[in-house]
Formats: sequence, structure tokens, C-alpha cells
Amino acid sequence: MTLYSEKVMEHFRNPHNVGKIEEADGVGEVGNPVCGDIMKIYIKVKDGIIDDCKFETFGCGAAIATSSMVTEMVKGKTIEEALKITNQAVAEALGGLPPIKMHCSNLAADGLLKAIEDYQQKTGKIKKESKKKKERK
Amino acid sequence: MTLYSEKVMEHFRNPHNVGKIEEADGVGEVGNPVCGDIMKIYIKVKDGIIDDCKFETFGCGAAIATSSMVTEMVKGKTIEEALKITNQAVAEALGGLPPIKMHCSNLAADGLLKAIEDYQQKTGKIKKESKKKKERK
Amino acid sequence: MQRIYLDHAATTATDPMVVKEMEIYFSQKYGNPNSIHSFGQETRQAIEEARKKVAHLIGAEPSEIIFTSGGTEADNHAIKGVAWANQKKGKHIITSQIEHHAVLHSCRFLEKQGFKVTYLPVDKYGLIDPEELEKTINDQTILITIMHANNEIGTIEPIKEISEIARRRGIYFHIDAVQTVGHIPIKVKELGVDMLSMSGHKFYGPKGVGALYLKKGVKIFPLIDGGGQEKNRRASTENVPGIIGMGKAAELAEERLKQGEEDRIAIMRDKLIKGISERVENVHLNGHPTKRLPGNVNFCFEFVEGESILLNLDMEGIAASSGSACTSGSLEPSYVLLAIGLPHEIAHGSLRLSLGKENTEDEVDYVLEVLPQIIKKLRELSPFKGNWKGLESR
Amino acid sequence: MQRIYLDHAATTATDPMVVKEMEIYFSQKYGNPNSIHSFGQETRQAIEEARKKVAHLIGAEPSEIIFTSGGTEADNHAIKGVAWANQKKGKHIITSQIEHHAVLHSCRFLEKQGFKVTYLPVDKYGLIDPEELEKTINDQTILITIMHANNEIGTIEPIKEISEIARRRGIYFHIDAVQTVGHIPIKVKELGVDMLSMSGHKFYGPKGVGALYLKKGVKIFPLIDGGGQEKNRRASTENVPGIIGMGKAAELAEERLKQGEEDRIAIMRDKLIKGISERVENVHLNGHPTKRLPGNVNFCFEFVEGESILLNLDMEGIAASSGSACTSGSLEPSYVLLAIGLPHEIAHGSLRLSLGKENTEDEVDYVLEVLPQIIKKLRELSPFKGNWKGLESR
Ligand SMILES: Cc1ncc(COP(=O)(O)O)c(C=O)c1O
Ligand SMILES: Cc1ncc(COP(=O)(O)O)c(C=O)c1O
Repeated sequence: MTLYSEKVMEHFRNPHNVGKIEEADGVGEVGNPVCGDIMKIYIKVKDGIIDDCKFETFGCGAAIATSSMVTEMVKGKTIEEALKITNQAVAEALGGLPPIKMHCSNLAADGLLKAIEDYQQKTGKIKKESKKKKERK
Repeated sequence: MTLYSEKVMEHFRNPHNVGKIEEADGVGEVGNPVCGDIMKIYIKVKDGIIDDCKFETFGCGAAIATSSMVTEMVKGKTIEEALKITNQAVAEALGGLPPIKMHCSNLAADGLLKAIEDYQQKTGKIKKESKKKKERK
Repeated sequence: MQRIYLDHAATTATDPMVVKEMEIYFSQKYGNPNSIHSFGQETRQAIEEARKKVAHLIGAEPSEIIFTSGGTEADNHAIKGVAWANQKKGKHIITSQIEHHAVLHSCRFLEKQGFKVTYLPVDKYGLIDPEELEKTINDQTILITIMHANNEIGTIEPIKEISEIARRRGIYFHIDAVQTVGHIPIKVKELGVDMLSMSGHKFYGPKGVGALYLKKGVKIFPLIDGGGQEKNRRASTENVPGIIGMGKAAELAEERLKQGEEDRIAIMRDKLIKGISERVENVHLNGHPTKRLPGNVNFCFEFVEGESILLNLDMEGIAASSGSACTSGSLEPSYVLLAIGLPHEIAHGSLRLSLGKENTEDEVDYVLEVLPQIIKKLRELSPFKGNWKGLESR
Repeated sequence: MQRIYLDHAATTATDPMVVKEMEIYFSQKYGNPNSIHSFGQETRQAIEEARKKVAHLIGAEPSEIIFTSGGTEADNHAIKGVAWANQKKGKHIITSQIEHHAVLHSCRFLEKQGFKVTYLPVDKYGLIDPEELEKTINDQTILITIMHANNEIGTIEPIKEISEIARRRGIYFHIDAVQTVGHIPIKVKELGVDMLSMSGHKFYGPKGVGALYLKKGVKIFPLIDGGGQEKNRRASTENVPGIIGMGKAAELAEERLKQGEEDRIAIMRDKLIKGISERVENVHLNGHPTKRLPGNVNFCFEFVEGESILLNLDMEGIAASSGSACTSGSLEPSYVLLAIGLPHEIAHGSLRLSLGKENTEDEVDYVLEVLPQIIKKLRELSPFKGNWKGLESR
């Protein structure tokens, strides 16, 4: 297989942190059915640190692997640190993605951002428009 | 080789009756340099019978083989019989020719006809327009 | 690991008997068939033998077969060649929405050159309605091009009905038979078509060679101009080993069809269709239940996406496809599935299993064991799981 | 009987090392490179490796290589593709009278579509005059297409001079390098061309595969529309074994060129030219004495006709050609020989011997022994013998 890197396939084969967090502090959803990728990211925050993160994804290999990767990357990070994670960074952590997948299926960081915004809104720390859609085209 | 039949190649390999007849009773020439085929047929007539026939040919395999074949076919025939030999008959005697060669290189019988006409003119037995160019297109 | 190939509609393994036939034409009998020396004449003869075999497979005359570089070139040649040669008569072409890109994009190209093209819709099974087709004919119509069977959903179109209309109205009729030649019996004279495209690698011949059946008398331009090869209809030094391979593949296909191979394959197909329908919920069979290629199985699985099914199958050693091979790298859902009326999100969950001569019942059983687990696993990952809730809000 | 192949300009034997490289891609690694399963991905990788090798041979980027079905398709693609894509800028094309039919007939086709074509004459050596070429440029000119070396007479054209003009005037420049790729060193960036055609079987690769070098940024349409293969520039399932074979052939050619193979061949060429000139009277060397393909020998023998020379050579086990392979079945003399000013009757007596990597000095000696006897024998059959007397009367 050369379509995806070994790292992508590792995450695709055994995705980490699959599922819902029932009492999540924030939930973010991105994607659309035309591209065939929809991701839902759940976070649990404790003392300003992302304590837990899970995902549910309808999508291709890249969508599932990036979802899994972003949940791994974010755990244990502060909100501030988490906000710095970009789609690009997720792709790099996976050893790259095929060009065709870079724009449409590489949305997991956007999902995380939305989850954080959701958390901030709920908790009153509204920082709307912060980095919203920074990476999207 | 499948371009030419075995029979054609036999005549091409060892053409019969090559050369000039120095004191020929009739000489016929056909062909043109655009097609790259020019044949000269010489006959010697004795008591109304074609006693000898030779050829000189500048041309392709088909031109050489048909020249050789027509000289073979005609020897010992009466003038009347010889006039019945057609280009088609020569091609058939050779086991056929490739379609592309049928019109341009298959002229030996026309050459023979011209040689006979030449003989008839010389001897006063003018039967001009007889079967002239019967087979040509 | 056991490897199970269920992507025969994308390409097939070249039959070892075909490879054996080709072998000597690389380094031993390598002459240019247009050369008059013996190196050339021996390959010329071999090509003409191959032409006879291909012609025989579809009931045509050898002189009606033009070798091409594949099915795509045959389609391009038929469509553009007829359009260019007959544009004085008219500039209207009729085709369908579910044709292969080789046909659709040839038509799009001609639109740029001033031609008008009607893209007929199909019903939920992917069938064209010949009556609807006839209604779109006008006095400018010079060509109808319709596929014999669809490569994704396997539906076999009513070619005879359409050919009767075409003949009655005096319009050239081309069919793209890339998916049917060698797989179901075909006689061009019975079908009544003027042109037919085929591709060697779809029936156990080599890749890079195809053929266009061109009925005597059809007015057409070449697509590839140059030397006088293929009786001035397709230039370029002939792909000698490829052509010889395709000839052998045609001969072998004819033998298999005589032995009813397509029935054996259809039995496996039906077992797969039944098995999947029984074992997995929320699935849709795509294509017609009976007017269907013997080797084609195509389902949509709700709540999951096609590529992730493929990757999981591949991890289990099973090769399959989602949408057509040449577009599976893209992110748009299959235009064929959209044309039969599926919504985007469902069209994304498609899986095509295409059976071939090497497949066995055991392999079918293995797929029926593995596939439901994969769908289950993916649905657990999915935000939709057992329903599309949440999607409506978008 | 010893068989001596001296028709390498028509086609070459596929190198056994090339065949070996291709083998597994028929029945073992047979996946469609556009499929995402592992069967597909392993062939995808192999194709991209082959692309790198072909690119490297001519100093191009891999992304600038489009695989085609041969040299003819590459020529058609370059010429028609550029014409269609740039016709808003202008509809004038410049070429020469001695191009291969793949180029000439592509131009003739475009004339039917409303394009204007200038067919430049050549001098007695077959050389194009760049100054004359520049004079024919007008504000409608969108493309110049000139062959790198002529397939019949071997003359190498002044490509660099022409490319400087093309660049200065902002016109696309395509070269047909079918006869040079793999035989003389080529760097596209040094030559300064925008497009270059090549054909696998002319340098010990398989038949049925070629390539078009397409410089980044050139505006062009596909010739064959369909799936998204070759980055949407050439549709159809890739000819996997063919492409891999061509890649290997490119690699081997590069090694040979590094070892100065072309000099070894040029020595045999010069020995043949000298030997024939010395041994046979009334002969004309066709083509340029030094600006010449290393493997090309082309003579006209007065008073005899080319085909009968070929047949006689063939009977002695020697394969050669008269005119180009694809027209040698025809009766017209070579248009290339007419363009360099030979009269019809002399043009008919042409013989091309084209040397390749398997030829030896011993074979050259054998030809020099046999050929004069054949010419002598045929001249004895000829009504002209030692002069053209009698022909003037016609
Ligand atoms: C229906 C149909 N038409 C045309 C083609 C094109 O054939 P090829 O890829 O051999 O050019 C294919 C397969 O790719 C096909 O399935
Ligand atoms: C100069 C030149 N151009 C183009 C071609 C066409 O190549 P192919 O026959 O591989 O299509 C040839 C050879 O036939 C050639 O010699």
C-alpha cells in the first residue's frame, strides 16, 4: 500500500479514542456529506487541560486516521496549546497525506477547534471568531 | 514470407528468360517510373508460333515474377493463343498477388501484347486496337 | 495471507496461457508487421490470426476489427471519429448519464467543438428507456452511444431495442461493450450495432490493447493519424504482443462461454447478494436484480463510507472497489449512483465486488464472513450508527 | 541460416532484461493502478518508478512525462492537443515536408478543422533552414513541430537553433524524437523544447507504449478523453507491463549511452557507407554525411528498384527496409527522398540499413560481401543496366 503512509494505516487499523463522551464539556462537528466525511469530536476539560478526547467519524481512511491522531495529540494539553494544533500539523504527525485528501478529509483539527469553542461558550469564556476556520479553504 | 506466394518467390529467386533478344521480331515496353516498374518484353516468332521470349524488368518482386511467368507461359503458343493471356491469368498462374500489386506491378501480359503488336506492325499484319490495354485501368 | 481478488471489473489478471502466447513476440519474433522482410511477415501473419479470433468472439468479420490501445481509445475513436466525419449531416449526439468517462468526456470535448449532446437519464435500476431515447432524436442526430452494461452497477441496457430505433431512423449506433465482451455471449449482427468498443484487460488479456468493431461502410475519421496501419484507420506500429495476447484471450473467452462459465459466476454473484442482504441491515442493492452482469455485485451500506470499507477489506486480503476504479481516488460520490437517484451520503457508502473466473465458492463464503464484521466495526465509529440523525440539520 | 537484423529504425527486439522486468506485471501484479487496494497500489508504485527512469533519460521531471500507446499517439497528442487548446491565439502551424506521417497526417487533419499549416522544404541533405522557418512565422502561429532526426535518411535537424526562435517568438515547439531517444544523448532543457515524442519499441522497449514529454505549463487538451489517468492528460487503464518495460528500456539506454554505444554503432555505419560507396557504382548516399543518426545508412542504387533489393537481402538472411516501414507496402516512392530532390526513378531504388546494439562488425562485412552481388544481379535484369537511356522518352 502506498496510498497512505504506514502511520495513517496504523491509526486507521486501530483508531484510538473511538466513541462518544457522554457528558462532554465540548462537542465539535465538521464536514459535509458531499465530501463524504463527517467528524464529531468530544472533549472533557479539567483545570484548563484537555483530560479526555474522543471521536466519531463517517469517512474515508484519511478522515478516520486524522480523527484518531488529533485525539491523541490533544490529550493532556492546555486549551491554549490545543488551539495551536492545525490540520497541517495533524497531517504531518501522520507522515503526510495524499494531496487529494489534504483539503477535504483533513478536518480533524477544525473539529477539535469547534469542540473547544463549544466548551468556551458553555463555560462563558467566549472567544468567538478566535481562529475559526483558519485552515479551511 | 507471406507477402508473396511461394510461386512468386520461386520466379523472383530464379527468373526465367532474362535478357534481350538481339534480333527480336517484336518488342513491347510498359510501366512508368512513378510506380517504379518498367518491363521490356522481347519475342521471336517462327511460323506463327512464339519461339522465344525474354524480358528485362526494373521493378519490385511482383514485376519481376510476372515478367518471368509470362515469358514461360507464352513460349510455344500461337499468336492467337498468346493474345489471350491476360494480366489476371499471369497473377493466377503465380498463385495470386497481394492486392496492392495487382494494378501497378502486374503488367507483363500488357508488355507481351505490345510486343505482339510491334511484331504485327512490322510484318504488316496490323491488327491495331485489337485488345489494346484490355486489362489496364 | 489469502488474497481474494474481487475487482475484475477494474482489470483482470492476464491469463497465463495468454502470456505464453505473447512471449515469443518480444525478443524473438519482433519484426515490424509493416516490413516486407521475413521478420516483419511473421508478425503480420500472427496479427491477422489474432484479428480473426477477436472477430469470431463477437460474430464480426476480421476486416471489421481495428486494434486500439484500449477501451477508452475505442470509445474516443468511435464517437469523435463519427462526429467529425458526419458533421455535415448534423451535430447532435445522444448518450446517457451513466456512461463511462471515456464516453462522457469524449462527448464533452465535442460540445467544445460545437456539437450538441443529450445525456439521457436512467431509472432507479440504471435502465435507459428506448422510448425516451427516441423522443430526443432530431434531424441533426448522427450518433447514439450507449453502454452495453454499466461498469459500476452491472445493469445491462436494452441494446436491441435501441438498435432497432437507430436503424429505423438512420443513425449510427455505438455501444461500449468493455464490460460484456468475453463475459456474456455477443453477436454484433444480432445486436444490430454499427460500432462496439472492447478492452483486452477486462477479459484476461493484457492491458494496453483494445479493439473497435467497425461495421463495413461506417463513415468515420481516424482518431490517431499517421502511417497506413489498420487499413488507414489507426496509425502506429502495432502492439504485436498485445494484439496476439488479446486474440488468445478472445479464443479462451469463447471456450469459457461455450462451457457456460457465466452461469457459474452468476451463482456466486447471487450467493453474495443474498448473503449480504441477509447479514447486514440498511443496505441497498444497486443495479437491476436480473438484467445484470454475471460478475457484478454492488451495494450501498448506510452510515459508512466506501473507501474505509475497501481499506478494511484489503487488510483482510480482499480487493474490491467503490465507484469505478479510475475515479476512486476522487472524493465525489459516483455519478452513476447519483443518476439512479441515491442521495450523496448513501452513494458514498458503495462497494462493488466483481467476480471473475478464478473466484471460488470458498472465497464467497469468506467474504460473507468478513464483510459484515467490517461494516459493524465502521458503524461503531460512525456518528450516525443506526440512523442518519443529525444529517438533516446540515 | 544466419539472420542479420538491419531494420532497427522500424522496430527493435525488446531487450530480454526488459521482458524480464515486465513479466510479473501480467499475471501476478496485475492490479489496476487506480485501485486503492494493495493489488492496485503495487502497480501504481511500479509505474511511477518507470516514469522517473524515462524522465531521467531526457533530463525531464517525472511529472512532465505522459505515457501513451506509442510515438504516433504522442505526436497526435502534442499537435492536435496544442492546436485545440490554443486556437483562440491563432490557427497556424509550422512543420516540414519530411516529417513522419504521424506528424504530417495530424497536420492534414487540422487543416480540415480550419488550421493553416506551412510545410517547410529541406535542402539536399534533408536539413531545415532555421532562417527560412522564422520567415514563415506570423501572428497566428501557435506551434512549430519538427523532427529531431529523420527516420529514413537519418539527418539530425538544428533543434537548438529552432528552439531559440520559438522561445523568442513565444511559440510552442514540439519535436518528434522517436528516432533519437535512447540513441543519442538528449537533455530537453538544453534543447529548449516544450514537447517531445518518443516510442518504446524504437529503443529496445516493448511495442505499444510511448511517451510525450510535456513541459510544465504548456496549454494542451487531451487526445484521449476519459478517466483521470496521467493527471487527466491521457485517459485509459495504464498499460502497466508496457510502461514498466519502457522504464527499464530507458534505464538500459542511459547506461549504454554512458558507455559511448553510439560511437561503436557510428563506426559500423561509416564502414557500411564507405564500403558500399567503394563497391557499387552509381549510388547516392542520402542524408547528411555527419549530422546523422549513428545507426542510419541510406543509399539509392540507380537502375534497380528497392523492394527487389529487400527481397534479395531477405533471401540472404538480411532484414532491411526501403522507404519507411509503414509505407513500404505502397508503390509511391518515399516523399522524403523526393523532398531532398531525387527524381522518382532514383528514389525508387532506395535502401535503408539501420544498425542497432546487437549488430557486429562481422555482420557488416557480410552485408558488404552480399549487397554488391545483389545489385549486380538486379542490374542484369534491368532494361537500364548502366544508364537511364530510354527513360527520357517517356
Ligand atoms: C464501461 C467501460 N468503458 C470503458 C472503459 C475503459 O477501458 P480502458 O481502461 O481499457 O481504456 C472501462 C474500464 O475502464 C469500462 O468499464
Ligand atoms: C520519426 C518517427 N515518428 C513517429 C513514429 C511512430 O512511432 P510508432 O509507430 O511507435 O507510433 C516513427 C516510427 O514509426 C518514427 O520513426
